[in-house]
Amino acid sequence: MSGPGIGWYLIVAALLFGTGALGVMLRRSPLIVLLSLELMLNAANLTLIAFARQHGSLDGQVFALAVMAVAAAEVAIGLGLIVAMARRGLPLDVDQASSLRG
Amino acid sequence: MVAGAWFCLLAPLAGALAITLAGERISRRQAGLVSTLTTFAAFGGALVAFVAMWAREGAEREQLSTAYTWLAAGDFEVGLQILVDPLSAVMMLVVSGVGGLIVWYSLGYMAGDDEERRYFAYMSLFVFSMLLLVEAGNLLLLLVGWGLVGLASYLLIGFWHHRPEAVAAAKKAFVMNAIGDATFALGLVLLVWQARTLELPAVLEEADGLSGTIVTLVALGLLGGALAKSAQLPLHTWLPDAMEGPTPVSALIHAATMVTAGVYLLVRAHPIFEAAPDVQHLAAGLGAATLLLAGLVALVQWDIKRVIAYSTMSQIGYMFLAAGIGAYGFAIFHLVTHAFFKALLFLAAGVVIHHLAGEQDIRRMGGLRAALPRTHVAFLVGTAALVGLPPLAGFWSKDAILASALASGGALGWTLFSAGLLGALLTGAYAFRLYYAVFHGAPPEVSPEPHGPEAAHEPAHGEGPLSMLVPVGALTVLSTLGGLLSVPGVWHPFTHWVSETAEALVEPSTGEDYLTSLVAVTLGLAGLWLARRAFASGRQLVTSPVAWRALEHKLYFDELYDALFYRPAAALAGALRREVEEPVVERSLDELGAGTLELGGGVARVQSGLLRTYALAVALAVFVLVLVFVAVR
Amino acid sequence: MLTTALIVLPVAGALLVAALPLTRVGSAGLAFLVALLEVGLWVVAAARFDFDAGGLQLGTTREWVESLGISYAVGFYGFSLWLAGAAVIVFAAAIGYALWAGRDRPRAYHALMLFLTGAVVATFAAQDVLLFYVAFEAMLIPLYVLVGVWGGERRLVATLTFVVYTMAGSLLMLAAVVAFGVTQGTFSLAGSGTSDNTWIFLGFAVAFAIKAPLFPFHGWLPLAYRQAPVEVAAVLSAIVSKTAIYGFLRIALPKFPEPADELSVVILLLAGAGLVYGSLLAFRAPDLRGIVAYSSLAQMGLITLGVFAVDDLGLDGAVLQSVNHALVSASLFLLVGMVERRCGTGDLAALGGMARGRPVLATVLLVAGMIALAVPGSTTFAGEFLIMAGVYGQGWGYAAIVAVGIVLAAMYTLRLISAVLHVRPGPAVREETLDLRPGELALVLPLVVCLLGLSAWPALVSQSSFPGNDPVRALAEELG
Amino acid sequence: MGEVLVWAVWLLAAGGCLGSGLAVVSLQNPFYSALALIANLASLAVLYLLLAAEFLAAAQVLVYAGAVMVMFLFVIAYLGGRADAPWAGGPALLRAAALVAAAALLAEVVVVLGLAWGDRLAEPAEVSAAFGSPASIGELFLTDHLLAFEITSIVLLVAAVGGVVLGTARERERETR
Amino acid sequence: MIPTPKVDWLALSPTLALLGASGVALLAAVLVPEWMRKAVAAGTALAGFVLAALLAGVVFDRSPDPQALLSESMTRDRLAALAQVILALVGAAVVLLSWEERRRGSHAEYYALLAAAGAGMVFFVGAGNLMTLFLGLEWFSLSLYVLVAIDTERADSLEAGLKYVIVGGFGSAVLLFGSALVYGATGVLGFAQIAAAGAEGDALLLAGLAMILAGLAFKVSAAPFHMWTPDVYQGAPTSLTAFMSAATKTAAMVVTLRVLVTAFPADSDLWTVALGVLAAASLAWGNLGALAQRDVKRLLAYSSISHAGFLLIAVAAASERGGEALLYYLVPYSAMSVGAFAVVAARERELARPVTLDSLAGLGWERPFYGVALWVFMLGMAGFPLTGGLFGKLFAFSAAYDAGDAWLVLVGVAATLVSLAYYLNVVRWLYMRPGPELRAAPVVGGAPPRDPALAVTVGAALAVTVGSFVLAQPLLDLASAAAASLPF
Repeated sequence: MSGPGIGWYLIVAALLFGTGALGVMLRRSPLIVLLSLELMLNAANLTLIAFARQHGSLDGQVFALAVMAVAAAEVAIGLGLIVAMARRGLPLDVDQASSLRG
Repeated sequence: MVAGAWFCLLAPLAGALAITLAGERISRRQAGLVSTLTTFAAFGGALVAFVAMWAREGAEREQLSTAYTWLAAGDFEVGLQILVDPLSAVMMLVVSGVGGLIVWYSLGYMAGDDEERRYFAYMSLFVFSMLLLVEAGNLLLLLVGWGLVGLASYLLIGFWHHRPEAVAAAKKAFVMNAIGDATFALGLVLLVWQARTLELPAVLEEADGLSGTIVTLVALGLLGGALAKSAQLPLHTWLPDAMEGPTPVSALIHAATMVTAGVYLLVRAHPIFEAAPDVQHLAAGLGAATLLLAGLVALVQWDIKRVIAYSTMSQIGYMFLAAGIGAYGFAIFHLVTHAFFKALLFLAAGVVIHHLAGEQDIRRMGGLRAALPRTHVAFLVGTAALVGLPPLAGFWSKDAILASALASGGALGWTLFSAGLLGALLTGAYAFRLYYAVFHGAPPEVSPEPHGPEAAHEPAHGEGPLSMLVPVGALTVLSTLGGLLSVPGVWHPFTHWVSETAEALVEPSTGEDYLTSLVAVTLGLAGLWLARRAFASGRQLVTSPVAWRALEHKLYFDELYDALFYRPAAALAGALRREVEEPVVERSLDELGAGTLELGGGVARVQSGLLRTYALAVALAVFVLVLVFVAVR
Repeated sequence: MLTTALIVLPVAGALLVAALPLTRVGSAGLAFLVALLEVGLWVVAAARFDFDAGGLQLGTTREWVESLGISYAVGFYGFSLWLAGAAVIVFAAAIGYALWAGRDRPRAYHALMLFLTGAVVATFAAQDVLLFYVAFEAMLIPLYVLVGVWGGERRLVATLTFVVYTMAGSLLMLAAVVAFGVTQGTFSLAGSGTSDNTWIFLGFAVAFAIKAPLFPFHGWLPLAYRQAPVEVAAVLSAIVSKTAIYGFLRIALPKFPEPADELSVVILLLAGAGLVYGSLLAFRAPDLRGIVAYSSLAQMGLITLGVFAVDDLGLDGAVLQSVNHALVSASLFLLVGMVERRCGTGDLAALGGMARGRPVLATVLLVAGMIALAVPGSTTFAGEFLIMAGVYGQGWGYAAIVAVGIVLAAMYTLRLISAVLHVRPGPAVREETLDLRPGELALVLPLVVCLLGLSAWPALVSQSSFPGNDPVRALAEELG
Repeated sequence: MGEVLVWAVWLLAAGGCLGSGLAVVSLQNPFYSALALIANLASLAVLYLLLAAEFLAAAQVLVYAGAVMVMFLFVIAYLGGRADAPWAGGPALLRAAALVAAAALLAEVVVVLGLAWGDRLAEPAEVSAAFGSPASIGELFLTDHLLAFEITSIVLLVAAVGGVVLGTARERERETR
Repeated sequence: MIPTPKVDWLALSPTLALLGASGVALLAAVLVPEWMRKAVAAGTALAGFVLAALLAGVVFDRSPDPQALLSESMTRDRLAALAQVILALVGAAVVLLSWEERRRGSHAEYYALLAAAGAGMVFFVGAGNLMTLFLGLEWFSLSLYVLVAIDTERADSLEAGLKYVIVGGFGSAVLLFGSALVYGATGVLGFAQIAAAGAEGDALLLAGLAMILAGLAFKVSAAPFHMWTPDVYQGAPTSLTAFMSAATKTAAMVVTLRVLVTAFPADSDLWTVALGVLAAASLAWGNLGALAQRDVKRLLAYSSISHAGFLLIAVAAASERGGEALLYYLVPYSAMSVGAFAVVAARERELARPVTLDSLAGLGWERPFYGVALWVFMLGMAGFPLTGGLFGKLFAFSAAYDAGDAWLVLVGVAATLVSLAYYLNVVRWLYMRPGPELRAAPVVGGAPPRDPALAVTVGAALAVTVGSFVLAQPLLDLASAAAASLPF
């Protein structure tokens, strides 16, 4: 294989995963939090694909494909929820969704 | 013989049960009759036993009879058993005989009290308990009787339970006796461990084989019980207060029988005390000390019954002295004569009190010779017997004790002898002070209103009904003649009889006897003279105000015990309650609970409802988990 | 089967009482009837019991959870039969008292009381550690509600304290049960051997110490005994506390001979301290229940002294005294209840002078009180003497403590008697305040008669408590 | 392709990937964030290509960037201004903690990768040209990973139903009333 | 030509039954007229769950030896079958419980999604590789996300849904990343293959294991991954809370046990300790947190966190005995949990507002059946005898002690003690509040709303709770047969 070794891909994936996690923990807009979750899933996908290449087995790629579908599903439900909240007139701010507490 | 003894024991119990169970179905008078008859029945049983024993010889006179195993644990067994031997036979006769007379007397004395039934039930219970004490075939059963007489004493002292003084006195008597019971029990525990049995002849035979320390401890334990029961120093303070009870009770329990149980124990368990001579001498010494102390205090008392009570303490001191030097026969002899004349004194005093509607203060008495001529005679006989004037009962028994002290010799013997003689002087003084104050001089100016503990009685009964007079008469006779059972140099049937159970350690010679009598009677008469002179001149016997106050306060024993024991215990209990129970034991859980709840509140606050913190927690936890996993590898 | 019947009868009765829509008197009466039947059943059991033979009798064993070695194993030894006997009698009296007092919500109340009866009997009959734990805990379920619903003003605090305290012990015991069962491979008491694990022993010992309670684990006691309905307090102090003694006798001592030996000094010291401490506090307690409650603490200390004397006299004495205390404490609590019902208070300062004109109350209270203070000749005296003699073997000091306890017992009991009966009538005692009614007498009298009967023949219990009347050997060989 | 070219493409893609990722997280406006995510997905597709996953790269662009992100943008547009939440907020401590946690997690994963660098990640396996082709993936989906394939479809179905239920519930309420 | 793989339809049948029910119910939402829509959907779902339970029973009966299917995509064994039975019965109970639940529309969708979630769980417990694991997890999670938020007219429901989606997604991402790392370390996905790959001790594998553990711990609500639990349980429809507390926990616990034992046996010394610590943390956090609660659902949520701790104690033993204990305990736990939430639901429907402790006041006397039932459930959760809760704890503690984790026994004991404070507090509110407070409780008065389905649920839960105590051995036999299918 030419170009950078698998390790480099993995580093990128790790950075992406970290960035996504940061977004979830930092941002207040549920939309951006959802986007950050997508980042995390994609980081995992990159890892899977990189390892698939490393081991020369396609299992990782298949797994990644399935994850894409799952990610799409999560987005669908997340967005549905956000829309429902918006219709219900609830603030789109995760910090304000804290009436359940204690 | 054994059947008589069993009958003697159970008859009063049956009486007590019958009265209790019958309740209001029988009249008060019937209750009294039941009690009297059963007590005399017991006396009959005792007589049967005595006569049967008389017919036997030597070892045959001692018999142990077991009904059933009362208590058993492992290989340790205690039977419900009685020991019939010369000593217990004498005691049975005295207890049931004197008891019967006094219960009979009560019929008249208590007439009109609205709780007569209860009174007679208690009296019967007492007679049963006392008989159990003297007949017990093992030491544990003896302790049972010991405790039950204490119970009966408590009940009867506190008979007039609406009076705070009576209740307090009853409690005091019970607690003091409980202390004695406890040391008694401790002594028995030691015996159980050493001898594995408490059966009377057997355990006493083992006494010699025990180590010195053990036997001393056992003896101390028993002595503790005896001191408490017989109101000897230092456990004597309850007896004067016990006079709160009805007078026949004082006569029966606190003069004739129960309080002398300590002497009985000393004699009964004499092998143990002989194996621990120090303890035996201690008993003699304490007896001597008590007889002096009580004699002194009696000089200043105003209450007719209290004077007699102190004289009782003093006389029991003589008995302890006797038992302590090994003159067992004379100890028991004095016990018996004392039972006669002291019961007589109390009953006579009862007549006086009855007559005066409950008055007990001798300052409000006087000149009763005219109003109560027969009682006067009886009282005089009793007093003279108490002082030990010949030929009355007390003369023979007391002088025999003093002679024994003289005969035992040594520093101890001489000390005891001197103390006894001094006691004789004191006895003469206080006894005749009382006699003069009550029967001589001018009658009090005002006719007394009913008051005092026995205020229930209507005034001016005169000498009371026949049921009161006959027992007094009988006791007068006994007090006069009772001493003739042992005349020095002539015959000693009584001491001989007792010595089959308890061989005396000292035997005074006839010369010692007569010498002692001479001195003692002289001193007694000197006391009489002192009392008469003081009475005639209207002065008191004790003139020093300091001494007067000290004696009036009974030498401050009550105050001392209060400060030494009761108040510290009460303070300790209060302190435990305030400092340990409430703050530590009860609240520790509260604090722990509050702390936990606070923690729970903290946990709930962390659960802030902020979604981002939830993610943060997950992230941090993952970080730690991975870190640990990779690092531990 | 008889043992199982003894357990099942009250439980079935409980279900019946709860299910049948009877009137107030009807359900209480039914419960009382069941309790009496239970007494009868116990008499049958006692009649069938061969006191001379050794070993477990009237036993039933069924596998329950085979893979862990848990079985439903019940049966009686002499001592447990006596304890169970005391239990059924006291329960009958307590349920009778509740019938007399007319508790609210009678169906629930009596169902719980009957359930408690079954649990207690099961505890005394249990021959499997786990079954023992089950029964031991099952007692708490009704007790929690009984105190919490029908108790006095501060019942909520009282019941929570009680349950948390006892559960703290029980859960330690659960840990110990687990450890014991796992290491032994079976939970059966008959099938398991002995263990020398001190920690497991401690788990059991602490649980029993709390249940008894022993000083200083008695934090729940003052509140619970004061706030519980009086007959529940009676049951608590009379019977429930004895399950701890059964635990000591059946599990802690025989199964852990070495740890018990090593730690006996600690337990003896605590028991002795409790005896004195309880007596002193009883002496200063301001109310009737306080006196009885703390005297219970003292008595449990005394009984524990007897148990840990590990000696023929001490063990027999402990069993005898357990039975005695059960009857005494129940009588006293019921009498206290009767006084409280009349006067509306148990405050000593407000009482007094009840003896005059109320001879039955006076007599019964006096007799019960005298037996409580172990007047010589009473069965309690016999028990105390045996314990005193037994514990002397562990050191003379313990015997001396028992002696001190005897004196203190006289002090506080006389205080109680005088405060109720003697001197002037207190502010809460009116002229028309009644004497004991025949119904009440019928509840207390059987207890007192039992006590008097035992006083006439304490050997009945003391010599038949352990197989062959040889407690130490039985502990080592048959129970171990 | 030459080594240098591959490196250059890689650097470009990796840089784009990380840069757009940061943009997703840091941009104020969700709309721009979503656009940044599309860029991110595209650069990831390039990386997939470099890893011999042609089919996945294609799927990434078509399915993900194409379909999913359109949905995203549609919702954002639907919500309009209401989608604007404050950038971040809450206690400063919380923000700092988030940064620290993310950094720590990142560093940790990097370290773990570093530990594995020497042996496992040294030499990737030799693969044939068919590796990552639609055919090979498809075969797997019909044999070994048949279940996964089916489940993926079910998951998507559930999500569809869920989206409908949540997104349209209110209209239905109005109907029932 | 691609060869068609052989499919074991029997092994899949429980899943398919539920999937079918879900589909029918979904169709009902569209095709069946409004008035009978709910009945048809609920009936279908109920039938699906019952059928699934029966089929799982058949699978249990016919699978004495564990079998890996479709290149380790899934496993057919008794462990999965038993878990499926439990899950299906819980589902059936929840269908009954939810019958009278107040909901504006969406009934058919509710039952369809419930069946779908059930299908996902039933599949999940048989997962054989990391991919099916992840997909199964997402399957039921996504269904639950929707179900939590399905009462869109309630803000709480939406808020709970949002939290669940986001935090759940975060957890899934962690699990996925961990799976990727494990895949990287071994190059395989199947559990047995991972174990056989011989990568133990590898940093990648361990990091992956840690992340998988975290993801699963998230699903079982073990501290510190539990924080979503109280909020979601409180906000979700009560019937669904009952389902989550019993079913999600069962599924996640069983899979945790399966993954750890089959895929990472060589690293058991690490994960047992880690699970022990998680168990201890859950016990501490759950019990302490519950002390401060007034809302009963929230209180029960904390109780469920603490039960995650108890169940993890059994898993941490990493022994057949531990497996038995876990599977046994799941039965009474599920029953008590469903039962308790059912009683809460009954009260909620009576009062038409969230149930707090003070609104329980006097319930015990007014509604004796529910009162006694809740009492029993509380006692059971606290581990009192006469309920299976005691044996659950006992078996778990035995397993832990056997495995040398005596400290976990002590932690469990201490936690139980703390838990008494709130369990008994519930009983206290049921029975012991004084008169005035009783009147203050907003009692509607008269007969309670008729709800026979709910009463049946409570009765069944009661029967299981007590029955699992009396008949412990038969149940334990099943559990031990199930545990035997794992390679301990």
